[in-house]
Amino acid sequence: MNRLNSTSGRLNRLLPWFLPVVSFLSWFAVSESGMVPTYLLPHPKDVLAAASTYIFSEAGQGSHAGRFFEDLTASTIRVMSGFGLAVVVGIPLGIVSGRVALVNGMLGMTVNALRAVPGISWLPLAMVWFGIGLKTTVFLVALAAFFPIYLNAEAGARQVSPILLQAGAMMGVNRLRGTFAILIPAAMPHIITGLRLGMGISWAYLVLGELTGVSNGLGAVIMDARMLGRIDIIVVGIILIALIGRLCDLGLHQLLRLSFKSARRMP
Amino acid sequence: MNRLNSTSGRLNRLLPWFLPVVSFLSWFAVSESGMVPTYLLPHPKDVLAAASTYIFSEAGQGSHAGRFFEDLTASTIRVMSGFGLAVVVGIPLGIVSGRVALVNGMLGMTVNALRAVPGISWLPLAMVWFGIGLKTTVFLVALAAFFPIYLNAEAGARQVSPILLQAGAMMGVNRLRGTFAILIPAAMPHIITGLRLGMGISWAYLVLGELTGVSNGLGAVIMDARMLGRIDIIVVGIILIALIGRLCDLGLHQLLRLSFKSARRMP
Amino acid sequence: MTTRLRIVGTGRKPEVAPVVLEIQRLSKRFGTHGSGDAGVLKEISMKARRGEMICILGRSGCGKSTLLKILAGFMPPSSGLVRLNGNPVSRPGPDRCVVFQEDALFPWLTVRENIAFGLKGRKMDRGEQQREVDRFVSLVGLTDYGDYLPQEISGGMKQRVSLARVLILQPEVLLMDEPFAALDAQTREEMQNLLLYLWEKLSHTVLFVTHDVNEAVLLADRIILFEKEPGRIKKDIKISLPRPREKSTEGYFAHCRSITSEIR
Amino acid sequence: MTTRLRIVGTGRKPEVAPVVLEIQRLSKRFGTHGSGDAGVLKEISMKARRGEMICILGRSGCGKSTLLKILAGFMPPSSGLVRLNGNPVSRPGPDRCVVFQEDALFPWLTVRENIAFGLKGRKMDRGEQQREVDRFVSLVGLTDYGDYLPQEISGGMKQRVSLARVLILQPEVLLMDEPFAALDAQTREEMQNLLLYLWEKLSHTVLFVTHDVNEAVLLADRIILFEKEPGRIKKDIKISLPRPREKSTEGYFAHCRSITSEIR
Amino acid sequence: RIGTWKTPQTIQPFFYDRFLPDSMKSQILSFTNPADQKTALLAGSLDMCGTTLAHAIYSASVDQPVVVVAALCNKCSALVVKKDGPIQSEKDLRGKTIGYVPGTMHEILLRETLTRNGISPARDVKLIRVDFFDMGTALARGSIDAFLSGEPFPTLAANRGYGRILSHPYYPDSISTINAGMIVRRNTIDKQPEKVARMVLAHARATRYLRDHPDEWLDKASGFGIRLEVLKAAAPNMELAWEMDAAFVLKAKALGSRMQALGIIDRQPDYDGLFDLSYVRQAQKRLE
Ligand SMILES: Nc1ncnc2c1ncn2[C@@H]1O[C@H](COP(=O)(O)OP(=O)(O)OP(=O)(O)O)[C@@H](O)[C@H]1O
Ligand SMILES: Nc1ncnc2c1ncn2[C@@H]1O[C@H](COP(=O)(O)OP(=O)(O)OP(=O)(O)O)[C@@H](O)[C@H]1O
Ligand SMILES: [Mg+2]
Ligand SMILES: [Mg+2]
Repeated sequence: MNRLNSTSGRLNRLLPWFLPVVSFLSWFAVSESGMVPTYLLPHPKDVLAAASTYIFSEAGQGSHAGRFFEDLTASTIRVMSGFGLAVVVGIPLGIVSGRVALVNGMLGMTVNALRAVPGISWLPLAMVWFGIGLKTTVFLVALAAFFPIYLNAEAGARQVSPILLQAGAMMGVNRLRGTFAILIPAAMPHIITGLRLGMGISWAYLVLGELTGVSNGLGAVIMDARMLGRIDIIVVGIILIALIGRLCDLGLHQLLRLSFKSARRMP
Repeated sequence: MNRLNSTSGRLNRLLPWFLPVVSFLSWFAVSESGMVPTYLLPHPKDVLAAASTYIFSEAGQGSHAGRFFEDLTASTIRVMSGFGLAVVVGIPLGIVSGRVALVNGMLGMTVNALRAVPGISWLPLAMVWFGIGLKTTVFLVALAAFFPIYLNAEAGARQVSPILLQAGAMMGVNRLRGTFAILIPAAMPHIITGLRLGMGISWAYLVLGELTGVSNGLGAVIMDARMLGRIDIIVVGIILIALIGRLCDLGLHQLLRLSFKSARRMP
Repeated sequence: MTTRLRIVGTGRKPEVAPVVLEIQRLSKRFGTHGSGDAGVLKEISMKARRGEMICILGRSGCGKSTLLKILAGFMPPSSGLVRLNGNPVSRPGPDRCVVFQEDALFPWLTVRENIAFGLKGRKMDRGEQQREVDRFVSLVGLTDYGDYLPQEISGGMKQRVSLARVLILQPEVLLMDEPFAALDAQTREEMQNLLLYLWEKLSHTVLFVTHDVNEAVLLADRIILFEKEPGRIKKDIKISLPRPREKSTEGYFAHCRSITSEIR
Repeated sequence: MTTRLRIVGTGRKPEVAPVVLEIQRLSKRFGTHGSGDAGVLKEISMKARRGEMICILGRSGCGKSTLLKILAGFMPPSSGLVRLNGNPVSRPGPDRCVVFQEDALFPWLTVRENIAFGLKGRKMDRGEQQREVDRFVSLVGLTDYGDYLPQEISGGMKQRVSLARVLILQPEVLLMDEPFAALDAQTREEMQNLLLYLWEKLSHTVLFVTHDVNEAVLLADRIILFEKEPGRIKKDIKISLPRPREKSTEGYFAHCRSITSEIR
Repeated sequence: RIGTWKTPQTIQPFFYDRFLPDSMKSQILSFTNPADQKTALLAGSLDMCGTTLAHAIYSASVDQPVVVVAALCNKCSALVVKKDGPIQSEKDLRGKTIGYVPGTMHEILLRETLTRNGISPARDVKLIRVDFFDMGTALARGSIDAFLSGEPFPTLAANRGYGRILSHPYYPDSISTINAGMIVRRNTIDKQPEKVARMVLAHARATRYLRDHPDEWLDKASGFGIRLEVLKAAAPNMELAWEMDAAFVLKAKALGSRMQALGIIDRQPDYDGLFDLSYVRQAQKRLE
């Protein structure tokens, strides 16, 4: 039941690529065999062509040509703003909820009810509140990321062993320092899970945020492609967002490990 | 920093209603003042009327009249199937990933990449794989719920103190029993968080699952209302799904507390 | 790594030192599991004067740790009052430091960082803090282990870290819950000497829970015997052996024997 | 709740009992923190015969817990081999049970459930299991605390639960890491008697880590003294006092004194 | 199994059951997006479904085996501006912000309108993408000055009091009023031509019936959730259809060329393969 030793570092390096490679190969095989027509499942080489047009062509040569870097920048800004907002609101609220029954009593029911509401239902209201454009996008992304961040921070703060807080208190640590020096580090495993989930869902909700009122962005491209039934572009979108999502996930993890001893030193 | 004692049980019972009541009152006030036209933010009494038509009227008396219970049943079946699938796949995979570096190496990257992919991008592919109807809906719901369940189970299993597993092993507990009697109970706080997030997001993704090819269900009603610009129905949908989501959340929590000592006895 | 401290026998503090800690008819009952009306602690009253070293002896489960936790301010008593310098105690504070019976080190901090933790908030420049930490790391014999994490050191080492991180704060009242239980004879003796040395120097008030009668007689000005079910004070024994105490003297043995027979 | 057991002096086991546990040139080094080439354990070799009671004495941090963990199969040695009945040990198993130095109770199980945990997998009907659990709960003096959770009982009670949940399994080899450190003198004596009683009856092999020389002399057939840095066997002392042993005999004192001077 | 939108102008499939032979039963599935329907059709989940002609042309241009066998509706587009806003004619759109959905019929009509009025879609106005369903809110809130979309949204905007229908962008010399059609898979035509014929016939009959009974049409449509008065106001701009002729195909070709100019398609599809008029003709014969 112990984690296996990483004796064979080589194998470990290759392992993560096993599933992607197998999926790609079977996709390729299915496409080559002609079992599934390309308009249902595009051929990898078509998707590759679409991707290279989207990423590398001169802008203006086709509907999506060369838009990638502009889209990426725009979307990244939106995702990061939304995610950042969710972090700034979600972590403090979650931690306070986890420790103060009063706050939890007040917020808990409402937050846990709203969690279930589909993001798209907020769109009409968000437009009324924020107009169309960046603010609505950021709001929708932040709303989606808020819930996992909040709920994990809350659970994490609730689990913290009272003896650690007592040890801090007897050493004269005030609430503020106690929060940063004890509560957050001790809740770190939960907090990290929440942040990682939040980051993932921020990208996933980008589509919703870019449905209305913005003209560029990866989410907008996916929705355009959907409108047109361009499955090849949708697959390009899936692959690109998966790659970007993975990079953000790694980056976030690294950043947390750099910034917090507890993220570095706990399993 | 300690949780407050629930000395005043009365206050604690009322506390959760504070935010909803305040929001409702300000909504009412804004609507009454006429600052915002009703086609942007419907008046509470219109929403109430729409809700009562939707829930209580005889079927067939209007667009949505009396459809609620049928929709609720249909949607609940879909959500529960999707959520159940996500649980059945996500928890074992997550736990194994958290304990076996080999599995984590193999799954981790792929799962963490796919987390970021917008649910709607899967729709065209899901339709090709599963056709339209229940299977696609369940797939989309399950996919959304899978990630928080998996990631929290994985983090939970990874955090489990090795000494508890060692204690089990020396008492002759085999892997299977060790998993059920030690690993899962010890990872319970994380697992609960994951299940609660997964349940919430199952409802939130219902809209996506009912976007296409099904004619009943709460998600379908919300999408219809959106298509018709019926903000009042959308608000009814928000409120109903929030209520249902909260009930499911409570139910899930109670069920877990009934089924697992560790859910009952740990904070 | 061995640290041997000679105890210089300074003049004894006068008997009339002011009362620092006063416990008035303190009872504690836990809500769960109807443990009867008895409760865990019943009507404990006692006083500790400035600079007194008080050892508490009592059977497993008689409420010694509970008493210390109440004194520290971690839990409220069911009834009764604790006063520190005349003021009622309600919250934990750095004037009453605890060496816990359980492992209460911060698992994400190294040995050095754990020991430095309480100093961080103090007005003290970094260099001085570092020197202070170095001094205490070496006093508890862990110089080579400064960069280890708690899960990488042995049980006895952990207890020494717990001790150091509290001693470094020089609190007015020290509450120690079996701090030397996991130490071998030699290390234990070193730690006892360290405690006595610092106590002579800083003359803080010490409440020391132990199961070792010899240790109690070696350290204490007074030994308080606890009774079980309900937990209450059975006997309050004054130990007026001169300091520094030698373990081989007849007076020492006599005390040990009488107390041992007392707790049978 | 007191449990007093009379030890009936059965005939001593013959010296030629077969070897159960064999440790061959076992070394352990931890990867992190260049603790030098020395490592934690260096070339430990020893044998334990069936039914032998071996006590291990050694300074804090000399590797006693590490040795027990390797014997239990929780971690692999860096080099060397452990054999149980001739077969190399690689995984934990119910033939070698450990009473941990740290708190290793399942926090979500009550005292009774913790004690019953290891029996669950066994072929034994529920009623018999219940009786067995009742018996051990009362043997460790926790009858009134059967429904308490670990966080609701005292440190000493936790150690008694740890002891009971292992003794109930009647393992071939018992590895005990300072099991009585947090107990008061009286409870400790009761537990020692309990251990000896069960040992006489079941004649399992016991490796017992302690810091208390008196305890070691009272219990052990052999006492193994550990040296520190690197951890290795300094001395292997045979205690051939007759059983049941009395703490007041001259032979007992002589052994205690000689060992105490040995570990200075 | 037939796919369609739940909108008044695409309602005919809901009436097929009345006009199909007893041996066939229809099951109607609703969608919000032509691409989804087409994907479901191609994946074999549907036998026939509605589509916009723009989407049909796009699909054919990338060699997807779909065939338009009947028209579904015509007209249905409208250009809406703010009720009390300054825009009195298309020419006033210069410099304004206009909402559109990329890749739809309405985008093409919008661009046609702007160009015909001497306004460059790229330089003289700001086009921003807004989901169909959000256009009303965006207009009401002042986030956009105008939008061009399909019924019932224009009438809804007018009915609610914040919008005004400026014009209907139909130009008889090019795209004109064509809007949507019914498509089937090519291999359905190859393997089950009688089934297609029966479905087209039912479609034609349903269309004729609804044209003759507008009350029943609007009544059913109001069951989708739109108020009857809105529907009545919108009815003149919604034309249920089934007939296709050579002129229809010409208009579609005009649409195709606009689409290519915009870069939505890379090449022209094979219009003769895309439009199969034979079923419409068969139905016409049967109905005479
Ligand atoms: N949270 C709690 N809930 C219920 N009972 C508790 C709780 N904490 C402690 N107790 C009870 O209080 C009693 C005294 O516990 P305490 O830890 O103070 O004993 P102790 O004197 O320190 O014993 P030891 O020497 O074994 O450490 C025990 O019977 C225990 O069961
Ligand atoms: N995971 C680990 N990583 C690095 N070093 C470790 C680890 N575990 C133990 N050690 C080191 O091994 C040495 C022996 O530890 P061990 O716990 O075996 O001591 P011990 O003899 O049981 O001491 P005590 O009597 O204090 O319990 C210590 O120096 C400790 O720092
Ligand atoms: Mg205690
Ligand atoms: Mg140890």
